[in-house]
Amino acid sequence: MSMLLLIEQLLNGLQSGLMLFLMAAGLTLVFGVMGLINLAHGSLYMVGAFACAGVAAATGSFWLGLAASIAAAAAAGAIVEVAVIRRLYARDHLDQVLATFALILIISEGTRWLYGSFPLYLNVPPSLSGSVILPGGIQYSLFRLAIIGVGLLVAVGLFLLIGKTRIGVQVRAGEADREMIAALGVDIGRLYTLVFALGAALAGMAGALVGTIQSVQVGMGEPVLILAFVVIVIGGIGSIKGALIGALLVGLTDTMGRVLLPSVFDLFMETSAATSMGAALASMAIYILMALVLLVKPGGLFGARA
Amino acid sequence: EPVKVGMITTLSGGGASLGIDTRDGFMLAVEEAGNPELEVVIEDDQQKPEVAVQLSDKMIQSENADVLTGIVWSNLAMAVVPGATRQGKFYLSTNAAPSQLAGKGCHENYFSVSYQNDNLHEAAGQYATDEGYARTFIMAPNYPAGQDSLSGFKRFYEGEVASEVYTQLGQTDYAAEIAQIRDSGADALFFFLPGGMGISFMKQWAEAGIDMPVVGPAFSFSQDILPAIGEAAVGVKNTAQWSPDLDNEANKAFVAGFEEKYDRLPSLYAAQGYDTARLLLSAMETADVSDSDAFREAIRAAEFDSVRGDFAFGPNQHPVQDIYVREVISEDGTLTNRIVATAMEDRGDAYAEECSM
Amino acid sequence: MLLEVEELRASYGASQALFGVSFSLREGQALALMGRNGMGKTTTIACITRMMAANSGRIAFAGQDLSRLPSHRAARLGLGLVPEGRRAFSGLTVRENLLAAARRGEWTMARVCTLFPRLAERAGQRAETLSGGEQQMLVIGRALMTNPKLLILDEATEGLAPVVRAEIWAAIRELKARGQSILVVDKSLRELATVADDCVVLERGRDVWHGPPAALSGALAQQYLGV
Amino acid sequence: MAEPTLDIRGLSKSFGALKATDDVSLDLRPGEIHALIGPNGAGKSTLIKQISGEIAPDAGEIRLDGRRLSGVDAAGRARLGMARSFQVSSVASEFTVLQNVVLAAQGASGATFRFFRPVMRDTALLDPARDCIAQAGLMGREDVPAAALAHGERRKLEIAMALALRPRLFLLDEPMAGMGTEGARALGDLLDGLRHRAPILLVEHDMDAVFRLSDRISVLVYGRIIATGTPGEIRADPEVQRVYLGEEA
Amino acid sequence: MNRAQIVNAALALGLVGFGLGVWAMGEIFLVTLATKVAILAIAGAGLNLVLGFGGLVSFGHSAYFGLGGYTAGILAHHALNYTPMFEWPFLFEGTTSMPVIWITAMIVGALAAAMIGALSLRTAGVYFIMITLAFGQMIFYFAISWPAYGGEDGLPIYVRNGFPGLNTLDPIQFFGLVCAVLFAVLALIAILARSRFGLALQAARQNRQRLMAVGIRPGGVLLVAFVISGAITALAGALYADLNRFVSPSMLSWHLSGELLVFLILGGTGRLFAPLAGAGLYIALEHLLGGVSDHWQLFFGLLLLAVVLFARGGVIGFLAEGKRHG
Ligand SMILES: Nc1ncnc2c1ncn2[C@@H]1O[C@H](COP(=O)(O)OP(=O)(O)OP(=O)(O)O)[C@@H](O)[C@H]1O
Ligand SMILES: Nc1ncnc2c1ncn2[C@@H]1O[C@H](COP(=O)(O)OP(=O)(O)OP(=O)(O)O)[C@@H](O)[C@H]1O
Ligand SMILES: CC(C)C[C@H](N)C(=O)O
Ligand SMILES: [Mg+2]
Ligand SMILES: [Mg+2]
Repeated sequence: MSMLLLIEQLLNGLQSGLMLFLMAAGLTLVFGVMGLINLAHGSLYMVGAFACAGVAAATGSFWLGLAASIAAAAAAGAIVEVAVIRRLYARDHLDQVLATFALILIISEGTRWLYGSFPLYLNVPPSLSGSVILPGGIQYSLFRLAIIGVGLLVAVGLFLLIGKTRIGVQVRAGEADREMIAALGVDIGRLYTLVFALGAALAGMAGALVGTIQSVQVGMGEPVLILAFVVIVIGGIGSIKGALIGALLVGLTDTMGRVLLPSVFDLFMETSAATSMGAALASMAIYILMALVLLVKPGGLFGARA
Repeated sequence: EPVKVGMITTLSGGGASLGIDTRDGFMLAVEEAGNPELEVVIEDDQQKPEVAVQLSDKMIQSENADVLTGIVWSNLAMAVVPGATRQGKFYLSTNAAPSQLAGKGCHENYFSVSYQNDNLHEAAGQYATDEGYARTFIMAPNYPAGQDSLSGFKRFYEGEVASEVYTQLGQTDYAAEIAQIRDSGADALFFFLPGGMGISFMKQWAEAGIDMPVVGPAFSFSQDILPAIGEAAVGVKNTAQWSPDLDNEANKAFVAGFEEKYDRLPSLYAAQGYDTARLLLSAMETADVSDSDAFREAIRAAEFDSVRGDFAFGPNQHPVQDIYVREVISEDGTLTNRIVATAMEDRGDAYAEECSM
Repeated sequence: MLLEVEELRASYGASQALFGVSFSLREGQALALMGRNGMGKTTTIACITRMMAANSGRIAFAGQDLSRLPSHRAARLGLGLVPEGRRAFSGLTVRENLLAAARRGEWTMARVCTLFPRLAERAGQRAETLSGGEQQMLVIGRALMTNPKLLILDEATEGLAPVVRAEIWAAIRELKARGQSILVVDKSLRELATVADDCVVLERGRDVWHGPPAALSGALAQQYLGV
Repeated sequence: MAEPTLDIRGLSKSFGALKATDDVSLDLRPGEIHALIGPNGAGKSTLIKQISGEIAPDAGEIRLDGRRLSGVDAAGRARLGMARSFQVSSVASEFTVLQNVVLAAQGASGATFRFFRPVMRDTALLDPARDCIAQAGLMGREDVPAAALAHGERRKLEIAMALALRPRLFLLDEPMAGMGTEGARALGDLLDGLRHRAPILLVEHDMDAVFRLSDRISVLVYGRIIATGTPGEIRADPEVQRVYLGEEA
Repeated sequence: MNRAQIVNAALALGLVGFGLGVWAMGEIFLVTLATKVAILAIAGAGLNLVLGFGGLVSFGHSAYFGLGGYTAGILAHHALNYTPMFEWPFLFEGTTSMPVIWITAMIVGALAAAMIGALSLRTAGVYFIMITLAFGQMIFYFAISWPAYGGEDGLPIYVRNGFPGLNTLDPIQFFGLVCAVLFAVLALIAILARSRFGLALQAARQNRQRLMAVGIRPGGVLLVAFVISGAITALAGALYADLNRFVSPSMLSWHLSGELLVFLILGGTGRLFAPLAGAGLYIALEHLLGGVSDHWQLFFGLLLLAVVLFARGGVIGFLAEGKRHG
């Protein structure tokens, strides 16, 4: 493999990692910081993608669509939090699993009712379409570069919000002892609604961005949800830095595994078998990575607690 | 005596659009015929093999269905068909036609009305040879149908395979593969990525701006997903045994009827569903379902006007038919397919010899 | 009256813990809530801070009826709680624990740190790794950061070294002297006598005795507290 | 002098830059109550945790009846006869009082992998468990779930569980905290009699109890032992008065 | 009998009575459906041992279910196709005998659980959930891409395996057999839960530190429970393979692990009969709603949501306690 191709693949891994980060960041906020297992996070991602597709189709503007995706997902998040999630903080994690599983069914089937079963589409906005030539002569998609940028910005923003601001501190205090922080006069209920909506907005934005490169369809959220869980567990639950590092690790492992493993097997096997063996192992790669990380560091790379 | 049909197809989840088209095509023919003797029960298999098996039990045990049909996916068909045919039921495939059921596992009560799974890939291989592509990059998901597709392509492709890549089933980001294709120095690309995978790939492919001819089986360019791929699909060649512009009376009536009833263009799956229903109706004209042998003969005779023109069954009860090359075009803003060439004529399949029927 | 509690009844599921508790507390007063283990002191406090819903009875604070308010609203009226069992926010540093509770007023982080210099030393350490006594200082500081009208201390000196306990009692006395209203639960009669203006003794979920600490000695103390 | 039951030599443990235990040597002899006092954060609980095996020391050694304990985990040490109570009550909160104590008795019996006989009908466990509950002053509360106990009662449950372990020695981390004067006194009486069954290492801030019960007292400050002696000696030690006792001396 | 016991008895009788009733009415498909409920309840019971009693949320129990299924599928495949499975050290041609298949499946499940458990138990809480998921996914992807036994297409068993003295092809006989296994498994778990081992297991859920301090290593207790759990779930997998006469990687997918969890929560985690109540309700709703509307999943979701929000402690908790509790 040429050096140039290798670098391009590394960029691809980086980009897919940052895309995962957008999803994982919201999840780690809700899961790690608020202590809630939200399986419906993938549905909020889907809501964002559909809102973007719907508005972009109606207005012809991708940017309006993107704004709509953030607004719609945040609104959906806030509604879900007030109507359902709020009653679950004090409950067992398992009740949260069941309730948010129910939400997946409701949101997915509701979306299908509204939009039908056929996939929708989004086009890359003209200002970001096509590729640029990077230093060293690598040709790379502008839109994917933009995703890398957005991902990094969100990472910094969240890190500051949660780690450095008083709101962030109060939210984390709420995770440790919700009853106590309320007894100190903090309206933890409203705060949680806001954080939940923020997490949802990030998921919605991720959905719109990913929907633009891929496709917008019911059920698109579930595979990403599992990957996002993998990411935050590798990074250590509740840690924004962990989510970022975890996302990059997963993105790179997945991309490089797919690219490199078949050629590795090719060295000592017949080509056809090697490619399918390599591909098989590549699909296991991120789970092997996760298992290894947890065996060495049972609380994830940057986990505060187990 | 009335005939009861149990249709098991995918109506929910990510693959729902295929099942919905299958059902709608089938039901269009049923309604056009208005035959009160034909009763249809439809159930959703959720694209899960175990659900499909349970539904087939239900169709057979509770509904007393005579004929089963509708399954889209090969793995579901493998779970259902052998059991159903052994219990003396007929199975008419509207889509999935895995090689096992065409070769050693063929059965007198099993008919594929669509194709044998490899056919479209073989035709793509043949077309690539005809076009003189010297080095083709070939790619499919890593599962049995994917592996079959690449071997099907290679069976009729005489050029060199630049590289053979298996992707993950359900994968949606193809940046890494696209980089490999760009780097491979191939002069053409063949890929089989059904459903959402194909949409994602084609959009990313168009963004990458690589100038390379693309061939594939019709699955990724069928009417149900063309709008989602968008303009990126225009110009792509794909192989199929049917196309909306096929010039015969039955097809014209079908396309017009479908558009009128459902307000959208029919896809390949709709056409296959329609043909299956019409085949069944034609058999009902000449035989009674309670006489299995006569009914089987009536189906085998295939006395109906297929939307693909000529239609006949080979020895293993899979079609012998022409396979065309279609090109995706944009017609007044609507994307659709148009036939540009015939890749293979009267093609049967590679497994018929293994069938001992 | 700053705080008025009338005929408070409360239960945990099917088992009733309070069977009618009444008392009141004036602005600037220090009131001690006393009783043996399990008599309902903590439960009474939980009802006042609205962490637990009473079955019946009336709680008024600063002229407002608390019985419908959510816990954070009650707290904002000026209740500052040092809960039983400490309950520092684990995962947060000492500084963050204080910051989380902060509300405008004369108690600031700096002032809390002059009261408890140990907290300044440990400012960046996570609360769950503090020693027991350090945690206790932290949660008293945390309650003060809300600048409460009424400071509620539930066993605030449990597990403290004698010197520190003396310091904390000194601090409580100082707060009292400046007019801070205090509701305090503690086991040490001797120390309570130095701050409390009045005592209320609970027995099996009822208030059975009211009076000044000096009067609670000898046979009475033996009867109610076992000392 | 009798061979010490517990013998600690040169124990050290740091958390980052903080020396929580700094070259501590200490022993516990049969029949005695040895109190460990010191300011908050001096490292008393940290020391207990090293003895009980929850955290590993950086250096030094611990011997139980002459046997080195390095490499033995917390469960192993409990089997060897160390019973410990926790500074913050740590019980199985959904279990009843009786179930908690039976669990401890089961731990002492060593046979956990028995799959068929109902444990709550096993008199070999129930009888000693009831006995320990009575000694800890929790009679009549056997069937109350631990979560429904008041704070002080839960402290008593810790004691009952420690008793049920039939230990070689007790490690008690502030057993009287939260117990109330009356309860503390009753517990004191209990411990007083217990010392002859197994010696007690007692961490406690209740000076009345410490001076009343202890045979010896060690004072820990910033991870170091600054004095060991009889209650009279310690009470008179000016340094101990300054850093710990204050006016209580 | 207290209320919980009445509810349990009603559930057991309900299942058997339903099966016999629909059989008498000739509704063979409903017999199959009841059999499915019973099998999923066995799988759920396996999970309940570690989850309800031990507090370990395994999100990878599909691994044992699928391995059990594949054990049945592979053994039968070789026997039916007359292709020996291995010839060394002795010739083994596979088998179609259920008892042999069950024992093999349980051994396979137990071994897998021993390995996965030993590694996973080093983590706790949410990390445990995810590491069990990771192992489940690894096996899933392995099954998909390993062509020998069908890969993604799965492996058909053309004729249901046999049980001495029974005609397993007869739906009601198979149903009876499955019910017998289910009640045997539930009885076993009830006995385990009351034993010394059960006490330690339940203590491990509540407070591992305390268990250590009384001299019992939680790791060993939990691992043994995990192994028993894996064996039970694998047994269910073998039965499921025979029910469908088909195995496929979807038996190994995380969706199945999730469904098992949902059954337990729906039924009432930690209650002996939770898996039966949960699986029964789930399958019944799916079946009934599926017939009403194409968008049945929407209503299904709403119902599930109502159960979590208003019937705390699951269905059994709701029935047995007769009211909401805080
Ligand atoms: N969470 C609970 N569930 C059920 N019962 C409880 C709960 N908490 C306390 N109780 C019961 O309520 C009664 C009063 O308990 P409370 O904690 O108010 O007592 P207390 O006076 O604060 O005792 P202590 O001095 O031990 O702290 C006790 O009998 C106790 O067993
Ligand atoms: N895991 C840890 N990481 C960092 N510092 C720790 C950790 N555990 C304890 N410490 C520190 O070590 C010191 C000793 O703590 P320890 O709990 O042993 O005190 P103690 O003597 O028991 O105090 P108290 O009487 O208040 O309970 C304290 O300053 C504490 O903050
Ligand atoms: C729609 C088709 C691509 C389905 C394919 N024949 C399969 O077996 O899965
Ligand atoms: Mg109390
Ligand atoms: Mg301590």
